[in-house]
Amino acid sequence: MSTRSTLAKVKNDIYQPYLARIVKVLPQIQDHLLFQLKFEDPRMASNFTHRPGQFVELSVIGSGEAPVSISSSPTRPGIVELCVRKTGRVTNALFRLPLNALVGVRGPYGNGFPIDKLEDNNLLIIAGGLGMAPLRSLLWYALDNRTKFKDIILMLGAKTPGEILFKYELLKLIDRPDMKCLLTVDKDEEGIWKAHFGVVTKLFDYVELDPATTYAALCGPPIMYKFVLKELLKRNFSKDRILMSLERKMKCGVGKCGHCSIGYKYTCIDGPIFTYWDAINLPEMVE
Amino acid sequence: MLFYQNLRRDLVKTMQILKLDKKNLNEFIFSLNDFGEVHAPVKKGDKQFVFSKLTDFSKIKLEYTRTILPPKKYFHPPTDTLFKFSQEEGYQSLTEELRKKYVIFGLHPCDIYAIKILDLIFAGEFVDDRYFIRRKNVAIIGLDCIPDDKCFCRSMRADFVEDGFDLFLSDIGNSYLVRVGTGRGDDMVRKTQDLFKEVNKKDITEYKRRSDEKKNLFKVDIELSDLPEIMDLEYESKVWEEIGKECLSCGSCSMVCPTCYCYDVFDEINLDANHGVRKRQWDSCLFKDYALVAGGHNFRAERSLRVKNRFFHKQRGFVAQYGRPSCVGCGRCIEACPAKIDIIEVINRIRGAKL
Amino acid sequence: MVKPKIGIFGLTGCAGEQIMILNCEDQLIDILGAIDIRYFPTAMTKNDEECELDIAFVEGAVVQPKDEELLKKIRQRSKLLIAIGTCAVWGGLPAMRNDVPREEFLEKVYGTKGKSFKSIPAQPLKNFVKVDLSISGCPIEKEQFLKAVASLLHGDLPLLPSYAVCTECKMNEYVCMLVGENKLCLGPITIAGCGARCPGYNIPCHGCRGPVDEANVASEVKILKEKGFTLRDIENRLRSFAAQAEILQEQFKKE
Amino acid sequence: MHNSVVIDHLCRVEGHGGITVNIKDGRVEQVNVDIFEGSRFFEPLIIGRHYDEIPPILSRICAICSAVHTITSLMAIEDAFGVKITPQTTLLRDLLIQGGNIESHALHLFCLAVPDYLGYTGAISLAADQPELVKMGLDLKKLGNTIQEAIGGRAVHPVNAVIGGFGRLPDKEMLFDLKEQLKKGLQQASATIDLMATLKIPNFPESPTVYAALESIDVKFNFFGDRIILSTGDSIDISKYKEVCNEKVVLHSHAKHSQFKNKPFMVGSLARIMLNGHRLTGEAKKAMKKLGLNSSSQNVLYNNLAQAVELVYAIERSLEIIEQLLKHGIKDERPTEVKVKAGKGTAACEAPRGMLFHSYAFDNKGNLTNADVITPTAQNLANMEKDLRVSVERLINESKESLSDKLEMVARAYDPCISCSVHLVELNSK
Ligand SMILES: Cc1cc2nc3c(=O)[nH]c(=O)nc-3n(C[C@H](O)[C@H](O)[C@H](O)COP(=O)(O)OP(=O)(O)OC[C@H]3O[C@@H](n4cnc5c(N)ncnc54)[C@H](O)[C@@H]3O)c2cc1C
Ligand code: SF4
Ligand code: SF4
Ligand code: SF4
Repeated sequence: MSTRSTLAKVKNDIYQPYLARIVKVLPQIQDHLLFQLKFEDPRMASNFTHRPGQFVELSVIGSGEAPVSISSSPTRPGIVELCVRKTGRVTNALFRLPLNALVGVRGPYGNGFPIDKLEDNNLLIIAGGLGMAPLRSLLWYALDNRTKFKDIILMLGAKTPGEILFKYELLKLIDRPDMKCLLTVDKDEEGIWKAHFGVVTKLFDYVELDPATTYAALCGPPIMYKFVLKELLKRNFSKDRILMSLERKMKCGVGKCGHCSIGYKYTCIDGPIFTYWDAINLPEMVE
Repeated sequence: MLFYQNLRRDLVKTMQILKLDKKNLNEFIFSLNDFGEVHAPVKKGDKQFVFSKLTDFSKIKLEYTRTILPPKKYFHPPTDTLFKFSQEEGYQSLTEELRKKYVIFGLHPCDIYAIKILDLIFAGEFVDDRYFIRRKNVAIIGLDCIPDDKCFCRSMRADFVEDGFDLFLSDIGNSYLVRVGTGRGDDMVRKTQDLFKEVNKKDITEYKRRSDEKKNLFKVDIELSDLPEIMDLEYESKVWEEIGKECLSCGSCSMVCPTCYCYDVFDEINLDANHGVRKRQWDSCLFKDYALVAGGHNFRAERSLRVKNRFFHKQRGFVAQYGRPSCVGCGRCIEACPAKIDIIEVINRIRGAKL
Repeated sequence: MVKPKIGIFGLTGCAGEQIMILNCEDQLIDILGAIDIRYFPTAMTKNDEECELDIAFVEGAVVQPKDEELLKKIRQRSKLLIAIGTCAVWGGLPAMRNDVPREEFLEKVYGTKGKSFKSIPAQPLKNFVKVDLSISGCPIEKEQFLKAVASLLHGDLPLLPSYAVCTECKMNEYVCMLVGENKLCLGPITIAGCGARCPGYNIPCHGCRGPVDEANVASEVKILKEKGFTLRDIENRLRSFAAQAEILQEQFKKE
Repeated sequence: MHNSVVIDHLCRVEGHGGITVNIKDGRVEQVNVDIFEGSRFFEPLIIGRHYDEIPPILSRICAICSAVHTITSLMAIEDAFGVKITPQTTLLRDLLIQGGNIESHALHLFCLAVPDYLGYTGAISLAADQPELVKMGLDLKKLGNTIQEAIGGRAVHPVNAVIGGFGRLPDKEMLFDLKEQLKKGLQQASATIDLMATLKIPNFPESPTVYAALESIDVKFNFFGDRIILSTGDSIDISKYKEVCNEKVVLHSHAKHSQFKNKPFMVGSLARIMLNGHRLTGEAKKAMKKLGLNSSSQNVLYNNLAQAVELVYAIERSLEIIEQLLKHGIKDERPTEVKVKAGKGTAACEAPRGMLFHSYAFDNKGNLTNADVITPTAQNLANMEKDLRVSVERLINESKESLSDKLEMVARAYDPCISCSVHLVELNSK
């Protein structure tokens, strides 16, 4: 919990965005860009740290603010990486900005993954679509602290190879001996795809999982949750060992504006990472 | 040990109760101007009331029932400009007007209670300083009241308050009992010390009599203890759909509720396409786009879900979070709803009570 | 920065929107500095009839083939087409009685000579072309227009309220005309943006900005009936400004 | 020499109109002012409506004269039901109308007419060269709007003026504030007179003209009246307004034309100054003299001068009204109750562009059975055609471009409010 609010509290205005410069923009798949940001204030740049699964509130000056997961790992400080999909007002405005433009950043917010609990366990990361954005932070955190974790497995599903976020980075992981990187696509029109085909749940056939020593971390579209959860429960995963990142509309990110509340939890401060147990006990949480 | 006993005695003394003759009230209120701009309930239209800057003593309506907007407007205004911004300078906090001092005279217990609830929300892990700076600069003078047919503060355990005010006035006939709640309240009293008298036995008797009498004036009684469970059990109740048909999503109930705090945040840019301001503005969970996210998915697309959410959050979710409902039973939402959706009736329906 | 090319057009209406634009007296000079007005016949001569436009603001309803022609031409030459005013967004007052054949009106008004005039039922722009943004109001609110222009200059589509007039009415702490005064107020189903102007003057909302997205017209009608208004009065008021709105048409069909 | 001149779209007038001139063998054959603004059929639309819905709907006939449309409509309804209004309401209505006049005249002078005389295509290009001048015009225009907002609740389509009174009354602070602004406005209006005095006004459209206006109800110059007076010497009660505005449908236009005793006539600022100008007092009186307006002016372009005089008048009148209101204090009056009965009512006001008539009939439930609205622009169209014809005859040898520019100037001098003229008139439904 300690990392969460130290930065914002410095100036006593929890809504204060701090200026950060877009130092690099890396094209991902269509309408998704990876932005590398560096805080203008050098102290901020060196002090900023986060927990995988946390997010920031990103301001495009004049257009508004939106929550975005931190895609970089806290093990690689100095630069904050955000992978953003162009979808509405703020994100469109972000895509219009030139390199070196200034944006506002505040955070990190949210609970993030319970790293202390995950350590010394097997880690099963299951991603679909933009879900890889927060999970990438977790993945690299685990890989950079390889000794602290047992087996690390990544399962990722996409429609086509062209729609895999961080594709080249992930393809390189396939050959890594200290983890299992399973990538699957529904179809590949170009016929060059060498990894798996089919929905992400099919990847369960390629792994052996011990539910007692494994944590599953999920992030993806609702439909993915539906099938993956079924698969995990079938394998006797405790509901407490299934961690999922949930999405809700957010305005403040700090538990005040009300938008992300579900029942009596706020997605922004009590989440966005919830155990499956928490999730089913919240009305409306799982569709 | 003795030291603590003495201190305790001092404390009791400072939490004093005094008496103010009604004929001295105006003079007392006038003196409050030294503590901030005095606001009090005045009439608006033929039947309604609002807290507004006091310009004329004859305008104060001490017998008001409830104001259109609750006092939250002083701490969490309908629209609040948070920052000014530009590409070059980023976001700069705007704090000047937070420092203005007010004295609000005449808050009823439910409204004071509601402010205490807002305090919980704006505090917590992330403290909303904008709220609390304003909060510190507003002195609160409570006033007891006579419930009408829409008041159910007693059911919501907000009919009496022990704290949350600087001073609290209770009508005992020709005078008021004045409870001093804070050091600032003490300053206020000491400033016009001559206006105040000691409380005598008779006053106490009269206070107790009136207080008992008030308890019997409530026409509504809701059982709270098992409400959360019942609400969970009735989560799928048809009642929600029925209310969903009536609800206009006009937002009136949320605006007037003393404990509804949701807000939207947006940037407003100037014609130079660079400078501008970031504002927040009251929002309502009853609005269609309240839970609508980019890409078009709406977590509460149906009106019935949104109505349900409002009642759940007030009477169920808040209990889980803070141990009591966030509704204080002020009756404002009942009065404001054009469709006559009545929170008391809804609860009774959920309970299956005959109506 | 290249100034965006703007056209301000009027189809059939009272010119209220164009007048409101000219009413931005304090900002007019700034606006002129930021945009390149190519077409605005109400305010200038020598208008460019052909050039490509970045933004076309179009006022008024389509009530004759000439309007339709002009509108389609505007669409062709403009990147963004913005409907301004209730006539352009909803059809407005002229669309109040589209159920009556135009010939009947023409004859009533011009007698037998009426036949030589062409008239079609009054309709909003969206019935003919794609509309990128709608700013309603009869007339539009100056503030809203200015904010819209500023947003557009910044590259964003403006944010417009999607909630009802009641919300603004309450935020301004006005006395409720419907609940308190039993007046025929359309605030609960009318889109906000005017700051609840009318209730602020103790006048019930006539619905001049058109309905909110999800207007619960049935409930509104029920409330008004309970207050003693006749269906005729209620329907007349609903018809005044946005009779063509689907959500209202549904209601008219019910009765 | 050319055969025809067509001005497709009259610019800097409000609404859509054009001018077609046919010339054959050096002779002017036909001059038409075409109004191609679409018909909105206001009167038939409102048949059957409850009386209290009429003013807000008919206000929408025209944005720029919406205040005076609203007031005239209210007055016609009050006439039908015999509703009496208080002196305070009368004053406030007058003030609202003056706000409309200030706004309308300032807009027309600075954004539309003055650029003509100074050789600009409009206020936009004028602003580039003479920003102070345009700024002054905008300030005056804004003053008019501030009054309309304060009293009417909105600059266009006022909401606050209702049958029997006002929804909300202005408070003292508001009036004090207006007073200060009006004082500044009066100086700017005087400066406007100085400017107008320097303009060279050509006389090509000059020709014998019949003027018509309401006879001021007061000994002083005024925008209200019960009788129509004409420069022919005729005087007619407003209830017989049809004898004056004898409207006929013409094929080239969606607006009807008015003629009195088979002659076109002119209404508006110039007509008012010609017929009632001797009642002016104060600065306005001086302004009239300074601009050389006298009862024999027959040049429609002088209408712009008359507007400038009225700009001064409107500000002076507003100040006078505010003084009176402040003197007596604002009384907390509620609108007079209406007792509905079957009947007819007619009212007239001087709108910025001239006489405006609203006439209604109601059944005993207060539902409208008949409506007739005659706007000043409609009354002026025939006269405008006459002036255009005269101008073409005199300018026939000029280049096509210069001719059409000058014809536009004539049309604009009338300050036509085209959308106003094309709502329709006269309807007898049984
Ligand atoms: C915890 C969390 C992490 C996220 N991480 C990422 C990420 O890494 N990359 C990414 O591209 N997107 C992410 N999103 C989604 C992202 O927030 C929305 O796509 C974004 O808010 C859209 O903003 P907009 O202004 O472009 O769209 P608009 O539709 O114009 O939205 C307007 C406003 O509504 C709110 N809003 C709209 N959609 C959402 C949403 N889905 N979630 C929360 N608030 C919303 C925001 O305040 C936004 O500014 C995340 C959302 C959450 C809740
Ligand atoms: S929910 Fe209704 S009764 Fe309860 S506090 Fe809010 S407004 Fe008052
Ligand atoms: S007056 Fe009309 S707009 Fe205002 S709250 Fe009441 S119903 Fe809504
Ligand atoms: S209150 Fe209603 S009628 Fe009045 S301006 Fe607003 S939307 Fe129009």
